[in-house]
Amino acid sequence: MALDKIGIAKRIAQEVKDGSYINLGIGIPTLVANYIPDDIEVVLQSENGLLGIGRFPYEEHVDADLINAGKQTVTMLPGSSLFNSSESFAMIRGGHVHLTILGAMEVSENGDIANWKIPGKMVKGMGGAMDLVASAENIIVAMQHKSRSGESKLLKECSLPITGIKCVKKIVTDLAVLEVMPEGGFKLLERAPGVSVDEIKEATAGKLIVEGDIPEMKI
Amino acid sequence: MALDKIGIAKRIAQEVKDGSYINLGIGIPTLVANYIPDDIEVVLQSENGLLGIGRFPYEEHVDADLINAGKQTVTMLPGSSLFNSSESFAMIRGGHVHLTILGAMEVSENGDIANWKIPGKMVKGMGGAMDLVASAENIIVAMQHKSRSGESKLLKECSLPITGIKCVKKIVTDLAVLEVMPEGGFKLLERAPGVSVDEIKEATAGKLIVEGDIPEMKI
Amino acid sequence: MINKVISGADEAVKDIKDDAVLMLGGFGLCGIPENCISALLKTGVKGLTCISNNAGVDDFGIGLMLKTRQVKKMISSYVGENAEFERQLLAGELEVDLIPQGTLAERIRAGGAGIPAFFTPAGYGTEVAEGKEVREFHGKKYLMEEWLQADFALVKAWKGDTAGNLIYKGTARNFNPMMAAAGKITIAEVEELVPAGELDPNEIHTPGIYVQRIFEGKDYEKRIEQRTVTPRN
Amino acid sequence: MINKVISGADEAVKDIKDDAVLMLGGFGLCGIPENCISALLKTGVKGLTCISNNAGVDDFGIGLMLKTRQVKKMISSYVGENAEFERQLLAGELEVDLIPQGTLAERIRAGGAGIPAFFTPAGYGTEVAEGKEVREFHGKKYLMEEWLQADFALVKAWKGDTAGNLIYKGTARNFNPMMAAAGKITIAEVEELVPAGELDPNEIHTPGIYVQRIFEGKDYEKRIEQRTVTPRN
Repeated sequence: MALDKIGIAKRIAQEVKDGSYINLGIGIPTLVANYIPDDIEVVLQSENGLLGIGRFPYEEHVDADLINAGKQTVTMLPGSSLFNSSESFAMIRGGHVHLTILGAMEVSENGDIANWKIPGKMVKGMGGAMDLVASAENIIVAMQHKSRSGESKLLKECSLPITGIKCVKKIVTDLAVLEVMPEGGFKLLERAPGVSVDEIKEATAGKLIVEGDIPEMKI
Repeated sequence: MALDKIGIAKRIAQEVKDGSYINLGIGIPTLVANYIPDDIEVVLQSENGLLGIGRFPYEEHVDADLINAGKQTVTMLPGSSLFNSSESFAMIRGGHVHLTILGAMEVSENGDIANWKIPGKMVKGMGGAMDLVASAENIIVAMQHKSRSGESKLLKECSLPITGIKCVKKIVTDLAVLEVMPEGGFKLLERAPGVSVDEIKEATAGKLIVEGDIPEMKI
Repeated sequence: MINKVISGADEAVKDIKDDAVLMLGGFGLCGIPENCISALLKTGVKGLTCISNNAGVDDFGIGLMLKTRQVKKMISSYVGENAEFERQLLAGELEVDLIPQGTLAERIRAGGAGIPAFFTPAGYGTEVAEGKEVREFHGKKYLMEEWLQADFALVKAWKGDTAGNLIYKGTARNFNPMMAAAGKITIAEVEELVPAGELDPNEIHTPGIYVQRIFEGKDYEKRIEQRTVTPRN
Repeated sequence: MINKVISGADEAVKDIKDDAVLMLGGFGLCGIPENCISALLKTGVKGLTCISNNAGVDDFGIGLMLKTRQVKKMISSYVGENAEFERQLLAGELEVDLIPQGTLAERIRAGGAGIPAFFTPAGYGTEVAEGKEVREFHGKKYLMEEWLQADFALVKAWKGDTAGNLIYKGTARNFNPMMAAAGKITIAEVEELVPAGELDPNEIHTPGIYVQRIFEGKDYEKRIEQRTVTPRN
């Protein structure tokens, strides 16, 4: 059975390494924070100028001057620090943030990502996404395997304007976990529970690499 | 009579405009601070990370963590601020410091300055001088008109390795106040008390421009 | 004497003329110069180019200046929360220059720091790279990006002193410090204005050298875009 | 769990190997990593490249490491207070790369910020420009300068917490924050180490993300180069 958003978030949470600094995009990536095991300590970075994002505040502690990059009110944790936008992206661009998890409209088999613009629709802007994908050493994409209209989002080449090239390392979808190979191609690592390799093949337009038995995800 | 160092500092103090931010080099320039009129308010910048340099501390207030760019212990004033070296030179490079006063070994008639290196002698380094002369909108040089060996320090071209090109706007020496003209040449503005135009001509190797009566400095 | 303190927002913005280039601090509606925006609505100045990470919402922030058609061009990283913005854009009444957020922050920082250009990897290989110089350093490709400066920078701080020193609060810092340095004239509105000497020099975020005008603002609304809370039990 | 706290300077520097590139914070003798320098004297590591604004004096700071011949190359803006330095330089035993102070600060900042190169006017038309690309922007000439990074950055702060956050004091801040960001491994020695949560997040100068190791230093001498005082009466 295909995973729901929470399932995707739970599976990605397994990728998180103890002691790492992480930037989470809006949507499913934000949910990942809820499923990181208790014995793993990570620090979440928000590109508007905060390291150490805590939970949402209690009603009486809501502070308009303390938001995350999604403009949601948040709290700080012991050890948090505040800084300006230039310092924030210095952190990102300088490779100090170890992992970026973000959503995508399309990913190509060489790791290009498209997630900021649909021709013909109002363009809202790339925000910090282009800086993040051009900079992070490890980028994991969280998305549905197919679009709402049923088309594969894992392509040979992106059809939409891209956000960054050759940057995505891993993809977790409702159907599978895949690694983007340096030489190109989506290497199938795991299947969602009850989803067959054939279903994944059918849903993947780009080159899918299947070697040996493909285990089911453990969530 | 030629001015002494204090006389040069006093004359330069007259150039200081109310409300300006100023960087003072080591030596005579540092003395200028003592002769700024009481009704003129300026803020002194120290490139090691301090705006608003105060006087030297009383013995019991000496703080090893509070020094100026000459490594002397100093104090702060109401309104002072502290920052890192990158921010300090951002201030300088960005043109926020209005006036730089510094010493020189040589100045050329097109405004080049040499003050960091003597071939054959140990080279100690340029410190912040190259950033200051490349950036400040107004640069005044404080120096003796001639070297100890009696040679003019106002030249057609610098003989020593230069610190910056076409940057010096004004020169105050023991003998004269001179403006560096945009088209080249030292325009004589004032004579030291009792010093004749001929004495200044004799002491100036570069092109000296003398127009009309040259008044004596008022100190 | 140096006197940077002015009476209020009206005096602060009165010499901002048509077609001026402005920077406005803030991320979303957090840390925006509310008082100066209100004053600009009153002066009716037109043809403004506004450099700001976002464009406000329909009825707050820069959105208010869009409604009154005072903005000719926005330079931003994300402008998604504003229906009037979308209408004007699609009608060709508004120019928009979209810039990756880190590049925007760094171009503004460069403007204040006297660095005319620098290299960044953001946008390489995308349409953002069109017309820009690409160069490889240490095996990675980078774009050359140039500084941004403004005629006026409008920033909002938490505390300020009469020497122009500023301290921001929380994530309301965001773009404000870099903009303070990149404005030819920088106007700071603060929640609390104190005499010089009352702020700890070691805690100052924006040194006073960057600020030409300062005043204590009034009636801060500090609107929240996404009020997210943790329920008690 | 993230554990950045280590026992002291000896543990901090034990994996610094011969020929490593180091950054050392400080301006003159103000804000230098005294404990780490002492520990390096004990390990006897050799062939070091030291990026530091100055080179200490004969019997303090980096000067101590020059005496023991542990330094192969200095990258600095001013090295004038050190007789042993001069002797080694004139004898050809030491390489020196002299860089304008603002360019040095910005190259280090660029190293931490992932900016491989930028343009600065400092040194244009001088021998510093030799071999460097010159480019004109807005009618003024600039040199292209590249980032500086280090295997280890050794910084000194006033207060630090177990998450690696740092607060500096007075002008002891100087080059320390940029170096903290530009080291592959950054070692912070602090006068007072407190649990995470005790420092105000709004007052932190160096966010903990840049610091890999932290310890509370001992026996700070904080030597003064020019003790200048105002006499009473």
